[in-house]
Amino acid sequence: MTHPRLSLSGIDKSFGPIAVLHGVNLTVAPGEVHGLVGENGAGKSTLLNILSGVLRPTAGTVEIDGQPVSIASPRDAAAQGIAMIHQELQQVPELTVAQNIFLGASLRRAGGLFIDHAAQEAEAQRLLADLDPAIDVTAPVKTLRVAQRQIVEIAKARRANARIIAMDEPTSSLMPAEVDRLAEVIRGLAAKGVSIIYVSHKMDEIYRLCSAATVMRDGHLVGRVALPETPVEDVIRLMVGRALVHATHRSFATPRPVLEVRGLSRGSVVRDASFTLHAGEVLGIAGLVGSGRTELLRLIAGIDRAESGTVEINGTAVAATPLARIRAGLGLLPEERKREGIIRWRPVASNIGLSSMRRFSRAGLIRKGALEARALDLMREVQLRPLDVRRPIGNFSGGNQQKVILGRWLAAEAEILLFDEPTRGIDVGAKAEIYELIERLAEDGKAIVVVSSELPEVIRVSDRVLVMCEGRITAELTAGEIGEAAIARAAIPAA
Amino acid sequence: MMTTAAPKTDTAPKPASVLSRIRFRDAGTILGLMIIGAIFAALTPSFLTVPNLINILQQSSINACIALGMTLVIISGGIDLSVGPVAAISGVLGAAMMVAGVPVPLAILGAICIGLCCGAFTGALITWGGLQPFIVTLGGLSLFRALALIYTGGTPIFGLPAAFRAFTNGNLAGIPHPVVIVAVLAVLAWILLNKTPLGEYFLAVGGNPDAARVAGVPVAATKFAAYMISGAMASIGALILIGRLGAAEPTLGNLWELDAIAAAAIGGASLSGGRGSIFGTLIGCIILGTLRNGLTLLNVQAFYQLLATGLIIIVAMLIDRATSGKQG
Amino acid sequence: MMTTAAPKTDTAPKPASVLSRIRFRDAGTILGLMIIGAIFAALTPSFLTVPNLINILQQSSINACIALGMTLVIISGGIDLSVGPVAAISGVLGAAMMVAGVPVPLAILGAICIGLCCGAFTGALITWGGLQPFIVTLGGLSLFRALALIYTGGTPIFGLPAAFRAFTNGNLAGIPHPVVIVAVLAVLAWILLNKTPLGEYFLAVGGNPDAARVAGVPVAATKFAAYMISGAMASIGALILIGRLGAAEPTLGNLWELDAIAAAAIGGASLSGGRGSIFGTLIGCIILGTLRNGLTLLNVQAFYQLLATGLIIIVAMLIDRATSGKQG
Amino acid sequence: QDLAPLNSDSEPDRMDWSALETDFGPFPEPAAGTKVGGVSKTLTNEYWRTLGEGYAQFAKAHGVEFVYQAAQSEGDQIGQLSIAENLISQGFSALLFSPQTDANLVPALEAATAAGVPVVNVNDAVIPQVAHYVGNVQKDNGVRVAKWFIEHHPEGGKVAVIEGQAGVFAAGQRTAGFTETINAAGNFEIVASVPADWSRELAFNAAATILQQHPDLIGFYANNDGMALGVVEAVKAAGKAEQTAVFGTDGVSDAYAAIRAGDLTGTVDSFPILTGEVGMEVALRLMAGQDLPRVVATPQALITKDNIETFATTDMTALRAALTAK
Ligand SMILES: Nc1ncnc2c1ncn2[C@@H]1O[C@H](COP(=O)(O)OP(=O)(O)OP(=O)(O)O)[C@@H](O)[C@H]1O
Ligand SMILES: Nc1ncnc2c1ncn2[C@@H]1O[C@H](COP(=O)(O)OP(=O)(O)OP(=O)(O)O)[C@@H](O)[C@H]1O
Ligand SMILES: [Mg+2]
Ligand SMILES: [Mg+2]
Repeated sequence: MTHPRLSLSGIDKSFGPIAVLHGVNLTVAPGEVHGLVGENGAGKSTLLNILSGVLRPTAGTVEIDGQPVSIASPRDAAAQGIAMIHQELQQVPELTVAQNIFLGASLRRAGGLFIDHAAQEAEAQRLLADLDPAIDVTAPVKTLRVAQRQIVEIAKARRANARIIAMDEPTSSLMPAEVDRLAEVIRGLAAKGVSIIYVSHKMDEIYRLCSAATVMRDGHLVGRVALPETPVEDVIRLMVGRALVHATHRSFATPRPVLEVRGLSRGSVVRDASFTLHAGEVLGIAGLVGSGRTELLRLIAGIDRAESGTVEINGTAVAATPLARIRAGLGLLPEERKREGIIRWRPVASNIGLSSMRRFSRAGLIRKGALEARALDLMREVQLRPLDVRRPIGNFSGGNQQKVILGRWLAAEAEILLFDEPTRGIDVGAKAEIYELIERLAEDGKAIVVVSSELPEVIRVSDRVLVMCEGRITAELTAGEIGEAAIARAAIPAA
Repeated sequence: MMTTAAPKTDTAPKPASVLSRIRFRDAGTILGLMIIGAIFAALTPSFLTVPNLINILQQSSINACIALGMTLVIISGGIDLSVGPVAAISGVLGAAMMVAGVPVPLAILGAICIGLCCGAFTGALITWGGLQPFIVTLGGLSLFRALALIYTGGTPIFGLPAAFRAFTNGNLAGIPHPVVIVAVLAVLAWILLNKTPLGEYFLAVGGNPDAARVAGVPVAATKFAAYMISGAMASIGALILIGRLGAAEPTLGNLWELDAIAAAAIGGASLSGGRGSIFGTLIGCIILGTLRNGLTLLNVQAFYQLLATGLIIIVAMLIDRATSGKQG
Repeated sequence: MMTTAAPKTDTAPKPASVLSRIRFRDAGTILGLMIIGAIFAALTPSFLTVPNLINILQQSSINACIALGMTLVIISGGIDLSVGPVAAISGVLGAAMMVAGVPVPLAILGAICIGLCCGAFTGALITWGGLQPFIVTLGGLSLFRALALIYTGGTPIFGLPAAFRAFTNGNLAGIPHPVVIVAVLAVLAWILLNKTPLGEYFLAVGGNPDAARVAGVPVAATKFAAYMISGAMASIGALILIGRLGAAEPTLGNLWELDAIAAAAIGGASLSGGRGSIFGTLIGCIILGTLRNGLTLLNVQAFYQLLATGLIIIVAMLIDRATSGKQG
Repeated sequence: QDLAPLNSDSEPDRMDWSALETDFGPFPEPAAGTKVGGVSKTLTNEYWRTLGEGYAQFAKAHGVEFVYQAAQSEGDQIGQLSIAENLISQGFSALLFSPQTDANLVPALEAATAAGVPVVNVNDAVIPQVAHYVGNVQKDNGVRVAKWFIEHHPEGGKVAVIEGQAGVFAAGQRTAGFTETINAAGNFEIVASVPADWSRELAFNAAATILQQHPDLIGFYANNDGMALGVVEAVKAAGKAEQTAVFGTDGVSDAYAAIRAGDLTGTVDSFPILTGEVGMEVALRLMAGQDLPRVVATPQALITKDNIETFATTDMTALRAALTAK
């Protein structure tokens, strides 16, 4: 009688000739919060996409409460009480928050003929109340920032009254306070008997929320661990097949200024931002969601036009276009990689070479061989999985796509790197690699800005930290002053 | 057709921000219409008379009918190049039924069914066949035209029942029936798009098909519905036309697709899907109708009419873009 | 035109996986061509003769010329409906120059410059004006046609220099010059698309314009270049045509855009941008040319030719889709 | 040898169709197995289909194999050229071309000439280099309608022209003929001359607009019958059937029906079946080595209620008699 709520067994999945899941099993009890961890490309999203009907398995069975079920489409999944928060936000930009939350399951009136917009908006407001009441449920989703959009996704999953909710990195762009609120929501759901599968690269969240976790590696199930009994080192060893050594921060900052930002402003989003970045320096920018960090980076990169202010690179003012700024040695790793990072039909090598076509061409022709060789080197360094630079980037997992975009700027030999949430969606193993990489880049004399919503990350990588609040830089913390408390103090707006 | 403005402004219980955004969006199109209208009014006194304005509405009504269906297809992320030939085949077969003595209402239904079937054919190839809408409907453009030509042998069908003709040429309080019919259809389309789940599905499927699929929206059925509606609208357009002309030609509807797409685009529909407005499309149709009417009134020579048409399409888009600000 | 197959297979230092994918993709189109060819060969003995095959290539060459430019525009995420009228205006002005005694090479350059200018006009409205390509080039369709008609007063320009005509009607080892010219252009287009930064930019801008911008791709200049190239290709197509006809008519180029788009789509270009193949487009052109040729040889009546054209466009897309697997 | 560019309306080396037999003797029966190809403008227009019937009728009567092909749509210039080229490669003994434009069939004409295949340009657009042309004088079309107005409305008045596709030879010539003649009369005013692209719908709309603006209009001249029938509907809808005369061009069957019904005032019939017969006859006489003049003019007549029964006959002998009787 004690059937698990959900049982996946022997799940295989291939994309054409490429097998990505090999006989994966997963069981979740009613009311359990179950972690699903693994490196980038381990197959977590693929497994959850099978559960939610987005993909169909090549082999394997799904049972709910002991009953075999067939899930051929997202509708089937919804009918079985399965909801999912997707890693890549799945929203319709032109529709309102309320419409997005109720998309595919709208509230009706007039005998089901019409959508009851008023009721949907009221209900959406209620669903968002304990997550982020500031979100305007009648605003088109495209006007929201990433973090808010992610919260909308969470509200959407809650709306469904599901028995099983799969969350694929729901907190990747959330701030700690929001993560706390989400944790409350998850505990509340679990208490009502909802089973939750929770994918995250943030081990602290996994330990905080989950009673057990399934560990995957390269499409295989490598273990199921009880939490919090199993030490985190053991889980990581299962994930990456080796132990991670913890490194401490090293500084390579020099006094040579390379980037001078003076009085940069755009509406109320960024107000009078000024700072200087030096060669070899890693400058962290912390702040709450919506504090304007992304926008500041976009202004510096020339993607959006500043209303006032100047950007000087190596002492000369540079025109406000992405191209001019890139030529001057700047590179931006965008926050939303699917929308602003990847060209999904193009192979990895093309994606890497896109910003340095000049470097890789001679007499007007691209030297494909050189480009691919360089791409292969770079990708070996960041451990792209699978290490195939000729495959379209769209076929890689989210984390691996991030590595490719990183590679783009390495190939372009940018002197100034602007990282917007560089490890968003990147697994612990790769994260450590990226921190090392940042350090190595700094050692090479590159100047680096890291925007991150993960305070430990900011603290780990930065020589100096700027804190933003409501579009202004409210604090500058140098070596000795950097700490969670100090950052939080400057990040929270004065009442 | 102007009547459709009403629902947009008074029934929408939407918040100020969204509402003002929509109004603002359509304002650009209306401004374009007003500028064109003002120019013609200044150039020829006969332009700004009630009979002529009714004339413009009447002459825009068929394009409006087609453009309404086209707008839904475009919003859902597709395009329908086959509307003209679909109109031709349903018009021809509808006329043949009437001439053969089928009661008029039945023949009308029959014609609309044929439009639905054509839409179902292209729709099925696009949704379940997974082909690109542009190319499928381009194929349909030849295919349906050929069927209409083969069926009639190339000759028009004359002798439509007087009752049918009297209806399409009739008036309701001075407003020609075609205008009334299209106004009713526009209100229905507006309700469909803005108030019903299907309308939301159109927007979702056109705006982000992946997200729509993941949310459980029946993507295939939604697109399919858009092409069916477009087919039905094409046949209604054909019925209006054959009623007015008294003959059904297998060549009717030539280039209708371009006019309808132009109207939708002038009215703010994005050809990449997800955006579009019924009201804007109607204004777009009236702009095109006004243009043709004004140029005829001014007796502009053929070559210069062509020139003016090209220029004004572009200028209308520029005005629209300048006023609406955001990306095209 | 077949010669362009060579670079694809032997110069590409690409890895097995990508190459096989591309080959696989084009294989569907080639299969479609072979099926059509086999059917005609079985039905009429005169089809599979060397003169007739050369005839097909010759007849496909102008469409291929236009379709090459169109493919680049489509890959970069746009569409160019104005190719026919651009061809008309550059053909007419080129002819006028020749007739006025401008040396032939200079007149050819002049005509190509006019094509470039037209492309620059639509390109600028699309990139810097931020308008939708479909509607801008639809406006251009009327505009450029009107200019060609106004310039000529509607009458063709006769009396092209004999040297020019002799060149376009000449042969190289039995292959008509137009075929040779288009083959050379196809090789250039292939190199441009697959070997140069601009080609990479076309693919990037069409695949994801936002990402391309962030990556520092000159998005506007890239799109602009695509329309310029399309304009230039249209004028080359026009030059080939007027050389063959011995006259430049302001109405030339009618409906060229549809054939070119159909060829590109049959050849695997995605009308949503980011994907397309030069080789595939050439095969697409040959399929359309073969179709016309075979149906004429079989003495199929015009209406049934139209029917066959519509059907075969759809069937070619279905075959292509069945063999290439992935979404259209 | 290089021929001077042909102007079919003014070429001095011409004869009337009716003189063929008297000048060149009885028709020489062609050899068995003679194959003639016809390339039409479009089959979507009754005029061109009927012309083809004329060809076929004459060919059949004399045991000639005949193939009639057409472009898929009007305006498909390259498509028509391909068709013509494909026919040449199939080895026809003679070809009858009705080109889309003045130039689009030039390469086919050259190829045929090089292969020694006689080509006859039948009607409408005129290939300047062509050695033989059969057809009517396009300009005369408009002239005849203008003369009707001058005769029936000596007091003058407002008239309007509905033109065909901009840039098409026949449309321009017909309009010019009408405009020049009626302007010469002095007391008429052409209040509108606008294009409707051969479309019944556009003609309807244009006529409605013009009537709105000029309620005292006394007549329309449309460049073809399809457009004229659209105009008729607009005139009826405006309640001006009594006051406003409507003329078309071509003489298709629907136009005859409309004239009989009193809806259409008249049409300029250019007798497509007869034209087809004459075209085929000229081609076959050329094959027989006869040295015909460059232009063989075919008849046309303004058909109104008064003379309709004379010309409404499918019996070609009767029609020939009626036309030569004049
Ligand atoms: N459409 C596809 N075609 C081919 N391979 C694919 C496709 N989609 C995903 N893959 C491969 O499947 C594997 C698993 O990807 P998945 O997205 O499930 O990983 P993940 O565990 O969610 O990683 P991440 O933590 O980076 O999100 C990866 O190696 C990826 O390259
Ligand atoms: N498309 C938009 N339309 C309107 N306002 C926007 C838009 N994008 C961002 N904003 C506003 O800009 C401000 C700063 O947003 P930004 O994304 O730069 O912040 P952030 O600190 O990077 O937050 P996040 O963690 O969400 O990336 C926010 O207050 C937001 O309201
Ligand atoms: Mg994932
Ligand atoms: Mg951000």
